[in-house]
Amino acid sequence: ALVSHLISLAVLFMLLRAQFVAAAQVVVYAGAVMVLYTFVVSYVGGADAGPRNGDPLGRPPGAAMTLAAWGCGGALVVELLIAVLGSGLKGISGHGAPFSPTFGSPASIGDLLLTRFLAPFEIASYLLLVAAVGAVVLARRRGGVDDGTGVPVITAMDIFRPRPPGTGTMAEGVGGRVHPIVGETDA
Amino acid sequence: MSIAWYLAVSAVIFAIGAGGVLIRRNPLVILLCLELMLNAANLALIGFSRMWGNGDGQVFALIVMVVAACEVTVGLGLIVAMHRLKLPMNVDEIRDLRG
Amino acid sequence: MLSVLIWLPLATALAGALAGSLTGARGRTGLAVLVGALGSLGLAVALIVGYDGHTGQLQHVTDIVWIASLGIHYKLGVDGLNLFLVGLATLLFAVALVAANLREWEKPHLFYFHLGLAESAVLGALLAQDLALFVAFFDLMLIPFYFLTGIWGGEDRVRATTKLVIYTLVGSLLMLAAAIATAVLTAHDSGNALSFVFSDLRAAPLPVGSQDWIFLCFAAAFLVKMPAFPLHGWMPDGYRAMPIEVLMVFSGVLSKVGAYGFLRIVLPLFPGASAHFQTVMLVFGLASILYGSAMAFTQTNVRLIAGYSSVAQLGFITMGIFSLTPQGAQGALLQMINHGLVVAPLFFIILLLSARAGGSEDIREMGGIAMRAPILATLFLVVALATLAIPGSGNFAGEFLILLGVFSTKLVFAVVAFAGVVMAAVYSLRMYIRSMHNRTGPDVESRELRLIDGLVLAPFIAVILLFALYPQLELHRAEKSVTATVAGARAIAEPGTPQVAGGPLTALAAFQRSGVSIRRSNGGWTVSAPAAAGGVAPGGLATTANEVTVTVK
Amino acid sequence: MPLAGSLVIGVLFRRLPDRSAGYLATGAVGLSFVFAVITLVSLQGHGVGDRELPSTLWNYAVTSGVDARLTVLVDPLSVLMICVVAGVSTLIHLYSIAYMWSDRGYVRFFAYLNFFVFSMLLLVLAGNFVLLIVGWAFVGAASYFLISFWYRRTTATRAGLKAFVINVLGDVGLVLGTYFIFKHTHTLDFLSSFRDVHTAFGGHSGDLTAGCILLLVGAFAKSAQLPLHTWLPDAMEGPTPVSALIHAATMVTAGVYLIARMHPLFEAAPAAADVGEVVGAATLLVAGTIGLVQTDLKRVIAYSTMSQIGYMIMGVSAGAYAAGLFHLMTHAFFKALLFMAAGSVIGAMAGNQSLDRMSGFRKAMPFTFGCFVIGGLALSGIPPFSGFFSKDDILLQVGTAGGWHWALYVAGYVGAFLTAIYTFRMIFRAFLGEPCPEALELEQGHLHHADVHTNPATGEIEDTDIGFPGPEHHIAEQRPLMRVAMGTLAVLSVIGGIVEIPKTTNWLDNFLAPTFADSTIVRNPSNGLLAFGLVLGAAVGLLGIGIAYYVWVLKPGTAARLQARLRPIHTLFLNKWYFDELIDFAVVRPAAWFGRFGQQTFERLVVNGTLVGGTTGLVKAGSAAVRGAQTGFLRYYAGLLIAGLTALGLYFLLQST
Amino acid sequence: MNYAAAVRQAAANGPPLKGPHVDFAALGPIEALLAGSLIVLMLGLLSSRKIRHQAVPAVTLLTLTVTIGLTIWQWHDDKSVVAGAMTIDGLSLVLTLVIAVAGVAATLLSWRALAPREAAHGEYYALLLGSMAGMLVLICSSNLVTLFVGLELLSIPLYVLCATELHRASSLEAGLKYLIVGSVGSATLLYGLALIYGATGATSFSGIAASLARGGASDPLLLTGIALGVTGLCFKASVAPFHQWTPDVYEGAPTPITAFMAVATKAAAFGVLLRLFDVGLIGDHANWGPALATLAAVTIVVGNVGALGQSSLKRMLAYSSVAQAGYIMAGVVVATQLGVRATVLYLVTYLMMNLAAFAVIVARERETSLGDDIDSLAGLGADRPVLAWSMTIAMLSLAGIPATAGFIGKVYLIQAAVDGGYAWLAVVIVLGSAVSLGYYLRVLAAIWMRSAPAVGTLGRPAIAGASPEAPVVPAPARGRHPEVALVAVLCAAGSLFFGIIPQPLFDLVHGAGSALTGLL
Repeated sequence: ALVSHLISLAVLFMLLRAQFVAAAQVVVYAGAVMVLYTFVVSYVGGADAGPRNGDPLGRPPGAAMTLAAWGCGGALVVELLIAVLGSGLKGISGHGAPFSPTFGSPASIGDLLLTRFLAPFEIASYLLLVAAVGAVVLARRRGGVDDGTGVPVITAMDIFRPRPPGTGTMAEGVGGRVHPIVGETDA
Repeated sequence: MSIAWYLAVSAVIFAIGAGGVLIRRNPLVILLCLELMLNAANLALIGFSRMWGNGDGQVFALIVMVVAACEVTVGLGLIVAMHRLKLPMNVDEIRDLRG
Repeated sequence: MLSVLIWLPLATALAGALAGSLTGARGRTGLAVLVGALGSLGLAVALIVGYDGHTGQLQHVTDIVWIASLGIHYKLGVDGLNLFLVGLATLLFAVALVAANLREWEKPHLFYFHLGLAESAVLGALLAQDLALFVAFFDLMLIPFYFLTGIWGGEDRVRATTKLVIYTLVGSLLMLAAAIATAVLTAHDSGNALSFVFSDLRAAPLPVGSQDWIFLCFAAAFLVKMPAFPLHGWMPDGYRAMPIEVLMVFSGVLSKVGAYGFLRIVLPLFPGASAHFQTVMLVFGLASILYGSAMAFTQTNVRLIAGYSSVAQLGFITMGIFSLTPQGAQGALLQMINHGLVVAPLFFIILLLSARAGGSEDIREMGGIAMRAPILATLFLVVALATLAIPGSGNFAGEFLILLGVFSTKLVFAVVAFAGVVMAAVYSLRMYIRSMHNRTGPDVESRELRLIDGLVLAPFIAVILLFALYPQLELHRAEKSVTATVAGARAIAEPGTPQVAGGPLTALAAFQRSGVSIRRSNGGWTVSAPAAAGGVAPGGLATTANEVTVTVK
Repeated sequence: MPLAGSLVIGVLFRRLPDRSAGYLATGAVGLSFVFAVITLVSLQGHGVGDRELPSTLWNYAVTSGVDARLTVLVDPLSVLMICVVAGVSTLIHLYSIAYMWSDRGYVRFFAYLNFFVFSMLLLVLAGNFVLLIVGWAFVGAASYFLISFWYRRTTATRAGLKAFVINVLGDVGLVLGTYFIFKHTHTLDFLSSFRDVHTAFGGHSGDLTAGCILLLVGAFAKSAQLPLHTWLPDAMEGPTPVSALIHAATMVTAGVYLIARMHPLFEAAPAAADVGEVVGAATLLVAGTIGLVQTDLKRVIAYSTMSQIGYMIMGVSAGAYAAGLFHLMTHAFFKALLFMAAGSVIGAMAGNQSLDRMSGFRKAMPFTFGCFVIGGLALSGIPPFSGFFSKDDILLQVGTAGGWHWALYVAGYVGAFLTAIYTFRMIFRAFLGEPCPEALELEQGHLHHADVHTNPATGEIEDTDIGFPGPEHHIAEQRPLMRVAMGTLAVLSVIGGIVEIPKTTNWLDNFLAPTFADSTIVRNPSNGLLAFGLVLGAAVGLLGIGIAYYVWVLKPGTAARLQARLRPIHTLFLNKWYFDELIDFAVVRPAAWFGRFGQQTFERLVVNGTLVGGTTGLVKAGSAAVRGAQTGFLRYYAGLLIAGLTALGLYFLLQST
Repeated sequence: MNYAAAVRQAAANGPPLKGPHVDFAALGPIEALLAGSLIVLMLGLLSSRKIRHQAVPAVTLLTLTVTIGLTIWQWHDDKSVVAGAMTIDGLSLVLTLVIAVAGVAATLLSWRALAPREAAHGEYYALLLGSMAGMLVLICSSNLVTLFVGLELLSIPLYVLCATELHRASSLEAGLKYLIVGSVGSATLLYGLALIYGATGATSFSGIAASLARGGASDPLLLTGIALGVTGLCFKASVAPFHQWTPDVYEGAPTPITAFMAVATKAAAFGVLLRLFDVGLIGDHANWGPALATLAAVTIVVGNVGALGQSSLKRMLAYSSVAQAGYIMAGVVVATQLGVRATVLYLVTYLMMNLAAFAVIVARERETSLGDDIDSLAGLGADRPVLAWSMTIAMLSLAGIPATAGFIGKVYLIQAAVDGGYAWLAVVIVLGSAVSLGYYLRVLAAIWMRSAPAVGTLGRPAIAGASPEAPVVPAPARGRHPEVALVAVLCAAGSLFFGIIPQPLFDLVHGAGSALTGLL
């Protein structure tokens, strides 16, 4: 369902003359992110919520919470719609401003990315690196705390080492997968 | 089809995402709902970009995608770590910290 | 000189405590601080002796910019308002330190450090001539008492000290906001650069609307500190828990700083609001008197008797200040000093009593202590009589002036307040009789006070007697400053009434100094004052001024 | 006026070792007396119009329009007072040396006594209101010290407290009265304010009347007039010399002095003067009736004191200044004498004061008996004793005033009648009849000693250490010093009237004339009234004595029959008209209730409950709410975030037009 | 692929792409951090334990020192760099200092901590530096995109760092909560930014301001965008009612990270709040001013009230930081240069006092087995006077007692509030401070007025049954962690020093106010 949602969203993007973004949407989301999800779901065991243990200290949010959530969500929709529809901006009810033929093309986007949005772009690339490192830190299987006894622990470097059979887990997958993206955006 | 329709769709998606975060208990699903919210924002950005006729929104949307990917990565990493500690996959049962 | 006066105790305390903890001779800290306190006392006495009472101006002014960006100055100075309060504070601290040195304390270096810090902060608050500086010292002085009570206090000390600090700091913090508002709004209105210095703030009074809420904030701070009914909730617990030596200075000095704040800050800076809230404040004062007195004569804990009597006494002081007359304010100032002089030895005597009554502080378990301790009894008697303001004591002079001031503005209040005078006689003597007289209590062991105890009490008795014989010592030096302080508020409270009792020349001088006469639009005030001055021969009766004014109007 | 200062200071030395203190103190007071006499003489040296001499020692509190200086005013009035005070004091000091000889608090006693004399002199010499109030309060304090002299006696301390508090009430009246006067005259100085009294109070005579009535409150409290008299009988807890000095001769008459001193004010406020007269008359009647039935020797004398002061107050309020002061002086003599004699009797009874226990001391103590009789006759106004002239002088003046004052005139004679009865009831019961065991013992030459010392009022057992009466306290007329003092006073009581015999000597009148020169009250009593008064006075006095003799000597059972027949009245008198109970009910209990209410209820509920507790409760409730909201449920957090967002969005949407 | 390289590449490619001028000098601090994080990451891969345990933090410190040096080097700079995406000015420089100092402190506190050992040193410190880089980007940002990226760069490493004590469930819980609620916040912010963009057509702050100046300041689209933006940023600044993550995350996260978050995140969040609202949205001040003031008041109440009765020190400080956020908000609300200065000054003082407090907590966590419970401080005054005094000063300063920096900061904030016409907010601030005494004094009472568990050090017999289950306290390991004590002492001394001689602080923040020229 999510994949179809993402793809239809991409179609909307196309309609809005954002070809590159639409493509990226399909590749990144429908491709990479969903694959990642699938892996993790299969690793963790699906949407199984696990057994509930009776917590004496407080009841988990139940129907009231659901109701409140719908209430809030509904109110939010209404507010946003009022904002959108009540806006005095002319452009909003039109079909958009006139645009150059290259609007939304990869070239124009790339141009923007390397000129006006150079800084966010570069920082985003660094962000990916950091996220990768973070994911590795979190998901890595470790031998234990590095307690100073000299017992070797597994570090991020292990990814690049020949690993013993049977240790291939999602952790490496998570860490390893990101690098191609960095390369991709860099190229 | 006027821009307003796109924005309306975006608003609905955003609200669905927000509601989903509130209602679902599985962190994985919550992460997906978060993606939904970001996507809604993306749609709005693209829409506005189209409206104003400048590419700022599109670039913004691209970068949001990166960010979304990063969040998902870290989120999934965290879920894996939780799984390792045999923590329940239910946010309602993770409440040692309170008060 | 004033800086030395302020910081000497803290410096010696710091040095003593550091040296003490480094060398292990922590017990010596007390002596070091005592030396510092005595030094300050000496300086204060020098100040009093050297003070020129013929001008109401600040003397020995130190003025350094402290925080330029905020217009906060490190400005100190003495005038008639704080001169004797400084003397009182230094005396009380010095004596309290002597008293404290008679005992062994846990962690003495810390104890004396806090006492030294307390003295410095109190003196700073008294000498500050900058609103922000005052507020800073005012808040700061509470902190050492938090520790002094919390660490070395009696039963239930932590709860009591927490209550005390929070209760009093609520007011103080409100005052902080109000103080800043005062300076900021004044700067806004006058277009001058931001300044917290009193003289700058006085030069441009605020509009009445802002004065009112600012006044209330200040009043909250000071009334809590005094404490006034019904804001005295912290007092019983705090007094019960505090070590007596600390309580001596706390009750003797800190409560006075609150009353002093009214005189120093509230009346001159917010004359309109002071006049506006005059009745309210008088009601506070009156309620304090009646309630404090009534409580004092039903309590059985000697500390609380003294505590509630302080509530009543400070009620008198409040009333004196808010009579908005020079007499009332003079009396209030004198009474602050007297009350400090009385309540501190009273607490020390309580210490001695409790030592003789098997550690109990309940008058029901005392009795007959005078039997083998005639000197103690005599000293206690002097203190008790001074407490009830027997005519002839300095306290009486204060009360007389206070009530005279109140009488001349709000007659009914004065009449009712006299009930407090009668009740004071009841509770003071009740405490004296139940402890010293009557049949000997079961655990009472009557013995005379030691020489060293006598040394603690002697300075107080000496000064009490001095003020009993010659209150003019204080009144003369304070007159000019006090008159100037109340002039503004008085002119607003009773437009058209000249300073009857002050005599035309005093009144005129005060008005000219405060610049109020120009602002009063009450039909020819500015005309009337010079007329009065011109029309009356030197030493002429004030009635003449009255007539002159009336005719001009 | 160099002497005035030394007078005040001269009596200040205190605290001397051993028994020498008594002599020293007496010497000091004696010296004061000498100075007083010298002052008197030197005053005579001044011209008649020049006999008001203020002198200022130093500025006490001169500030902001208040001009309180330490000013001493020497004029005939004050000189008369210092002579009386210092003179009587000297004698009583002498008496005390003997009386207090064995008491453990001997030195303290004389210190207090000296302090009292100092205060009294300060009071009468004061040249302005402040100093007057100071002296006023000091004598009150000294009185308290001395009443509570045996401080381990709970009854004594209670009586002392009562006396002091009522005195403070008087002080308050005095201060308030001063305020009223100061409000218009703007001076605290006597002479200046008297000078201005007519001009300053232009349209505010109400203030003047209020001020004077408040001054009267002060006078009533000090002089034990209704309704502030209840302390005086209780004050008899003090040693007998104290009763003689303070509660008979000097301090209690300060009210009379005050009114005389303030006469320009009272004359300007006739309503206040009327109040004084009426209260004086009421007091003399009420006190007389109470005195009839009391059984405590000293209390009977105390009520008689009240009654006599009632005369004086009535007199001076009516403008009979010289007469009032004359009575003041003679009263000082004979009442001090009576107290000393009573002390002597009580000594013989080893501290017991009950008339029921005494009888037949005539033989055992003839000297005392003689003194007592002289005093009694003077008190009853029997010619030619001093009391006769002074009392009649007052009544004559009152009678001359005419109008409703006639009622007071009659009351005065009724009072005189009562006086004679209760005085001689006392004498007859104590001295005549069968000698009681103590009297018999004394006749055999040795003094009765109590085996176990008790508090005569409550019967509590006491030791003889400090704070209780000494072991062999009372030396019944055996010491020469006592006899000297009593003898001198007896002589004075007899001949005291000489200074002012109608139509013969007007020494006192003339002497005081400069002080009262500004008085507007001029009365020329008719000779007829004078003669009538003298005769009537003597007659009622003798009649009273006769009745007393009949009731208590001739037909000893009569008293009991009368008691039975007039039960309600007797009960009323015995319970002192229920004044104590009234005050207790109207003042003490409400105050105590208020205090208890404050302590037990208000403090807990409002101060701690509502103010502190309410605030902390609110904060704590808030804390609980905040922490309760912190459920730990992640979805709540997100939910609140979204909810907050929604609310914020709503706010901003409302902001938009 | 590191940032610098990319930049250089972009610069080299110059003409055909018409790349913008990049002022590398001005970006020095950020570059230093990025480079440092890479070096640290690489160093961490080495197998030598010594290098990993000692060199990595050392290099981190070196990096931070360089950052601070570069910051100071550029002092008084005021320029817009990288095509207007970032602004280097007085505000950003001061906050850079704050963040860098917080980083130094966090590094020192982490030196021997458990978290970096679990997470591997290289990664841990790299993430720390990365997060700081994000903060720097955030406070320098001058367009919406940079803002968002900076925010994410700040957040994502922190999500991870919170969870670095991987064997402790509460650490993971903290991470998860922070991640999810934070992502909701980010998404909200993003949507808000999208709406703002939509309403104004510009992503740069100056463009937005210009658009507002042309009109449309009360367009619902814009206002809704602002509402969403406020929500997102207030979430980061832990302003109520968006504060709820704060106590849980602070408590669950490793203490050094908590310290870092408390100080640095707050600085960054307020930096960007100042930028966005006082620069970009200044034209709409009339609309958002009262709203933010209300939020500030609510925050003060909620924070102070919530902190009462907490037994976990970290949790207490978390609530306290919520309350402090409310105070600081007053400086943003008034939208004056004075307000900016007051905000920044308070952040500086907040840095000192909070770090001192957290340093003491770290020390006690290692010395006792009581963790961050308030009992761990009992008897500290007798056992460890240095730590005790540091904590005392920190608490007094947080409470705003005179002679401490906190007092000065509060005075300045109140002044700004009154000056800006928000006198009532000033009153709320002081009332909040009064309530705050309730919990700060409790700490002081524990330090000075209670005896250490099982050891009667006050001379009074320990009350029997006071702490029945008090564990045996390990012998105080004095000198085992001098760096922690150093942080505590330095920060406390700073609090005291600047409380008495505050003028240097005012000079420091002067430029921050002047930088925002659009304000009064």
